[in-house]
Amino acid sequence: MMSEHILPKRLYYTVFGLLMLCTYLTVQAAFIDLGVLNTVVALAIAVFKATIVVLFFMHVKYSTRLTWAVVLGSIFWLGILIVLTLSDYLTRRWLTYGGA
Amino acid sequence: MGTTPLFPVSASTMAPRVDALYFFLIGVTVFFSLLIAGLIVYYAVKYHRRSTDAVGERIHGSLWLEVTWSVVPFLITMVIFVWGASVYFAIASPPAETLNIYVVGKQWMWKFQHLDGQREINELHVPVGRNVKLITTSEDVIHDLFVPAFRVKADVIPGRYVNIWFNATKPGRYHLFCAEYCGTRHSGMIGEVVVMEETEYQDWLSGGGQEGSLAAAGEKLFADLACNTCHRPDSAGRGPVLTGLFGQTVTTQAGEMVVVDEAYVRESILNPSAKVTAGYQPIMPTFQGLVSEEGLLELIEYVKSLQAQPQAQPLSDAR
Amino acid sequence: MPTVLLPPRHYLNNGYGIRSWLLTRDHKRIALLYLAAVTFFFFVGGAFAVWIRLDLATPAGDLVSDETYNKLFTMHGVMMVFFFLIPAIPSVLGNFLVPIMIGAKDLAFPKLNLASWYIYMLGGAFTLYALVSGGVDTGWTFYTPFSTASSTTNVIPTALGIFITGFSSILTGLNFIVTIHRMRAPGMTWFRLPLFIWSTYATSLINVLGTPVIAITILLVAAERLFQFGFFNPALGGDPVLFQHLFWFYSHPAVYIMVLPAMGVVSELVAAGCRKPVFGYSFVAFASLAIAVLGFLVWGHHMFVAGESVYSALIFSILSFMVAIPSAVKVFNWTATMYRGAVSWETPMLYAYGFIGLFTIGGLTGLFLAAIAVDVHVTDTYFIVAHFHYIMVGGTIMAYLGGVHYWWPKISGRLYNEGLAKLSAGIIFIGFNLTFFPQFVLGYLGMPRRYHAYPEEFQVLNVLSSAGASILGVGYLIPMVYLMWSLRYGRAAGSNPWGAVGLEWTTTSPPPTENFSQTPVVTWNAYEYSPKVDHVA
Amino acid sequence: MSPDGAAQASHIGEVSGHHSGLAHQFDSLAQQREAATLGMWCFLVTEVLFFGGLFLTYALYRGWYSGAFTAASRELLIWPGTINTVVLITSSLTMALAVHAAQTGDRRSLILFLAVTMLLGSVFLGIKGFEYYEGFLEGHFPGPRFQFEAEHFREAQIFFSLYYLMTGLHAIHMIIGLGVMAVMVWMSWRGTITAEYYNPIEVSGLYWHFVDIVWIFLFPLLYLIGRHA
Ligand code: HEA
Ligand code: HEA
Ligand code: HEC
Ligand code: CUA
Ligand SMILES: [Cu+2]
Repeated sequence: MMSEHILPKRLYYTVFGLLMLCTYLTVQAAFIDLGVLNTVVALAIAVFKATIVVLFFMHVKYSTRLTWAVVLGSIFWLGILIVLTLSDYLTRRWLTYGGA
Repeated sequence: MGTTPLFPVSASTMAPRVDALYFFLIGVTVFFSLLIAGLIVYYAVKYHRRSTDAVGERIHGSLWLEVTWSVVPFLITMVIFVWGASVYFAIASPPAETLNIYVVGKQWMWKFQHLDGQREINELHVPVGRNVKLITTSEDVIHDLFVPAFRVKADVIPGRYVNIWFNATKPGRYHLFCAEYCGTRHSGMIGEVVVMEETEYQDWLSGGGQEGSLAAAGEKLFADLACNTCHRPDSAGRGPVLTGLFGQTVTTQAGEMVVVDEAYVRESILNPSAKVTAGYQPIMPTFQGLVSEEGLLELIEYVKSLQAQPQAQPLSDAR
Repeated sequence: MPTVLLPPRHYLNNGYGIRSWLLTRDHKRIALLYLAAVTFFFFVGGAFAVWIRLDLATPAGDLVSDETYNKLFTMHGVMMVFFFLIPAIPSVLGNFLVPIMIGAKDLAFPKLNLASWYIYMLGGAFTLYALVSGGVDTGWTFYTPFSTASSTTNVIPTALGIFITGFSSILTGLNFIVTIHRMRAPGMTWFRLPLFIWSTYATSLINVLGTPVIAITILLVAAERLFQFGFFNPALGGDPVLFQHLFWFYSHPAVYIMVLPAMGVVSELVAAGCRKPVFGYSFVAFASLAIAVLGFLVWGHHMFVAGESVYSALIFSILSFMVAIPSAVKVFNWTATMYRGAVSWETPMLYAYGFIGLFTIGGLTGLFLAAIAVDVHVTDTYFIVAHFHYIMVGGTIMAYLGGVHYWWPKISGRLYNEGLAKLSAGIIFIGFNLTFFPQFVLGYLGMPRRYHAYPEEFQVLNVLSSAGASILGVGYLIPMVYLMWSLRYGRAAGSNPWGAVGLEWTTTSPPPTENFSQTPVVTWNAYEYSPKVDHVA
Repeated sequence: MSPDGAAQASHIGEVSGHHSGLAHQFDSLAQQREAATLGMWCFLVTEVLFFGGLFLTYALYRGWYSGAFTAASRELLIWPGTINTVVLITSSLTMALAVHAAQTGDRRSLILFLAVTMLLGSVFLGIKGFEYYEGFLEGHFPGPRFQFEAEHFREAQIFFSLYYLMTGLHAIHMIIGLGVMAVMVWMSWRGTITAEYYNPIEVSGLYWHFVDIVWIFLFPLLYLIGRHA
């Protein structure tokens, strides 16, 4: 049963603290030159932030399997869109129809 | 002509290969369509409901049947896939030695430029039995060059060079269509491909060509646009020496290796700062809007012709 | 049969005024609102089709100017796809049947359901406005940079209309998903659901997952057209092929939105027509889901010659073959269902036969297109046109008409004229094949699509096609007449005229507003006809 | 069974403790809450794919024109972006607390937290408006008035096209969110919201958090990547 039991406020404050910390880190990291890693770090932090928001603020951690399925499904389909499209762009340099 | 053909003439080395797969597919289609239709009619008659309250037998299914009619079609499709893919590869990869012809599509006409100068519109003359490569681009929207008799087709995309290659096997006149919808006169953007015997073709070549070769036109443009102020044969210019450049790999300031092909030269002219060659300042101005698509093709052909050894025969690709 | 009468109380006589319809939250009345709208758009689209065919009767295309012609096929495609075929079966039959089939009082969100209809009508209004105020000439595919930089016609209003309508199908899909998950009657387990519910569920998944992408794509096109935001126009640094990826990410799955509900209808028709459980129920059920998922992985097969990477072309090609398999499984299972059935020759069954045969041909010609080398030759020719009309007209519309005839007694409570129905079914079948079979030949000959004029040697085949279209048109007009007629003069049908099973046949025809006097408790599987003991063939 | 299925259908009466919030098509509040929550999640799926199209476009051009995109993103002021991130995350906290208050039936703090959430949301929009204004003066808005160093002109224009479209759509979602919150305040005020029936708050909370998540990604992608000298 989704969101039946009520989460302690403490939990919310902890998550909030983490989010703030991450925000601070990501801004700091942006000014250090890590090469490609800058992008990786920024996105990794963003993904982490998103995850804890979904799990705790949006109560998914305590929700039905169906809710989990919906959440993961949306991520999976986003993956399809991006991966299959890039599968075209990233392999163009090898052989493109009309190329060579 | 008053006759009504039901099958297209096959006039290229690729046509028979495509047709063969086509016939195989027709076989599969006829077989399964007749199978399904036959069964439907047979059952409909045999088991026709006789009394109003009759009910069918309670049959729920059969695993092995399900497996069979999943696996068999799957295997058939895999045959089709491999076959189709292999022929597609052949269509998509032009042979090394080709006779190159430049094509510019615009709403709503086809412009062809032959290496030694002839220009034609909506009509394309090619020799029989030679590998011909059309290097196409578009001035405005996406077009698509389609020659049914050759079974080849490719979208002609603005800002890109798309190659279409074929080897004509039969002299004659064949339809040339624009197959990608491109606006009002899309259906008027048609022409003819004229396939000629080698000898006739040579006569035809020598017929026109007053303007001099494409490379020559490019050389003239190269001077008019003052490219030569920076790009000189000797390394005294502020720009890199272009001689022998085409086909080489150059390193950009970003450190990536890029092959100098048509697309690269085009970009270097229209958008020089995109890939700045290592060891040079990004001082080359953009020529966006100053050079027409034809002009670009001439410049490209000129850059191609600047081979270290001048006796590189003009009729063959730099690679 | 003894003269039955309509029940004293049902959803149709529960209020008569115009407000009782325009403000209704009853899914059955909303279904009828959709029926009216969808039929209207079909005839508009059909009128364009007739116009196209008349123009193509002569090589020079003497009837209209090329400019007009381009607007004709664009409007034809837009109307038929976005305003007729996508909503047709889910919004009309789905809306009417889903709650009844699962034993619910209504959809989960009745207000949202009504809202969807208004959104749909608003979208339609925009598109009709674009139509009367000059039309649009981009083709239903809106390829860039033509649509953003070159066309001078009403691209924005049309696109906006499609954008708005998209929300209607999103909300309808969402409504169905939630309803099927949460509103099933006690005992109605997933594997007791009628197959129509399974396919509607699969369709709804596509609606929810695909439609948002076409929405954002339309916004990008509008932004580029209005503010020169350079997303797709090479002159501005954009990439036209990116548009094609985004467009087909939705529009290929959309073709399964257009066929999956039809498959669901056919499953119902075959079961009732043979008084027999559908052969391989669970395989047919899962095939629907498989199609919905795999359908999202093949869009690149529309771009084989558009300058995409050869390697991704290979990926998209092989996946296109994969998605054909579940369809094959369904066809075989329907055919096997007829084995040892009590097979009826009534109109709905005739349409079901028509669907299976024509869908098979249409689908198999899809394999020609998935086979890349052949597609290079036939893409953007009439072969494509023939392929998709075989599936969408020969397949989906056949199933739709079959479904309308099958459930008409439930919807209206009355019986139509069987003789006329059989006649028109025959006319439609003949007219259809005459219209579209020649187009396969034309396509391989190399006649490009979207051509207003064509070389003489193609004329004979085109004339055949045009002749077929006029027969087809007549075939479509006849049902309009006798169905309307039956509303007033048809005999009362009784709750179960076909002797079929399924919850919808346990309630009165027409059903009461709350569908069932009491929430049914389901204790049997779908299609349990014969009392005989099970034995597996 | 016989062709007439009715024979087999045994019946049960309505089981529904009647509550003002219970709609006729549902049998129980539990069923209604599950339906509404599932509905909102499905809606959020569509939102993910809606923004997904934009993120794809962004990824592609970032890869192609990384130089120009870096240069262009440096043009954005970093402090408003950062402050806005903090503001929005805080509003997510207050939203979560509002749901908590609703669950515990604490009407006063419910209304309070909703109000604070709306306040923070408006602050976010205010700052965004200021950024737009700045950008407009700097000639960042694509089109005839666009200004950028010649070297990256075209590509930078694409960056800003994406910037305005992405943040603009996000802002529109914020505005819709504020509207929803206003309704929630009203409902709580009227006392429709109770410890048994707090689903509207919960569901609109999901939406609010989602809009927050979108920004969590927009911030690094538009402001941060390529910030380092
Ligand atoms: C309802 C609509 C619908 C459906 C269901 C399909 C189904 C399929 N389509 Fe079609 N298609 C369209 C509508 C549809 N299509 C439209 C509108 C276009 C053109 C868009 C435009 O450009 O305007 C198009 C275009 C199109 C293309 C692009 C052509 C081009 O533009 O170059 C391709 C390429 O692969 C394709 C393939 C397929 C395949 C493989 C299937 C498969 O799903 C078919 C599966 C079915 C079967 C295979 C038949 C049943 C099987 C058997 C009887 C058993 C035997 C089976 C085997 C041996 C495998 N379609
Ligand atoms: C659901 C989808 C659907 C349906 C049902 C149809 C139905 C028909 N289509 Fe459709 N067609 C498309 C979808 C559909 N089409 C799409 C997507 C395209 C591509 C567009 C593009 O390229 O952008 C297309 C393109 C297309 C072309 C190619 C145009 C071109 O490329 O140049 C042709 C040509 O023959 C054609 C013909 C027909 C015919 C004869 C019918 C017949 O089945 C129609 C039968 C119906 C009627 C005849 C109506 C009956 C009523 C009357 C006749 C009465 C007269 C009217 C009034 C009283 C108002 N269609
Ligand atoms: C103001 C001087 C200048 C002019 C005028 C100029 N170029 Fe350049 N060009 C350069 C410089 C400097 C480079 C190397 C840096 C770069 O790649 O941008 C270059 C690079 C090139 C390259 C890529 C060569 C390589 O090694 O990567 C080509 C091709 C080229 N120019 C062609 C032309 C053509 C054609 C014209 C005339 C239409 C032209 N240039 C006009 C200065 C110039
Ligand atoms: Cu050019 Cu069609
Ligand atoms: Cu497709």
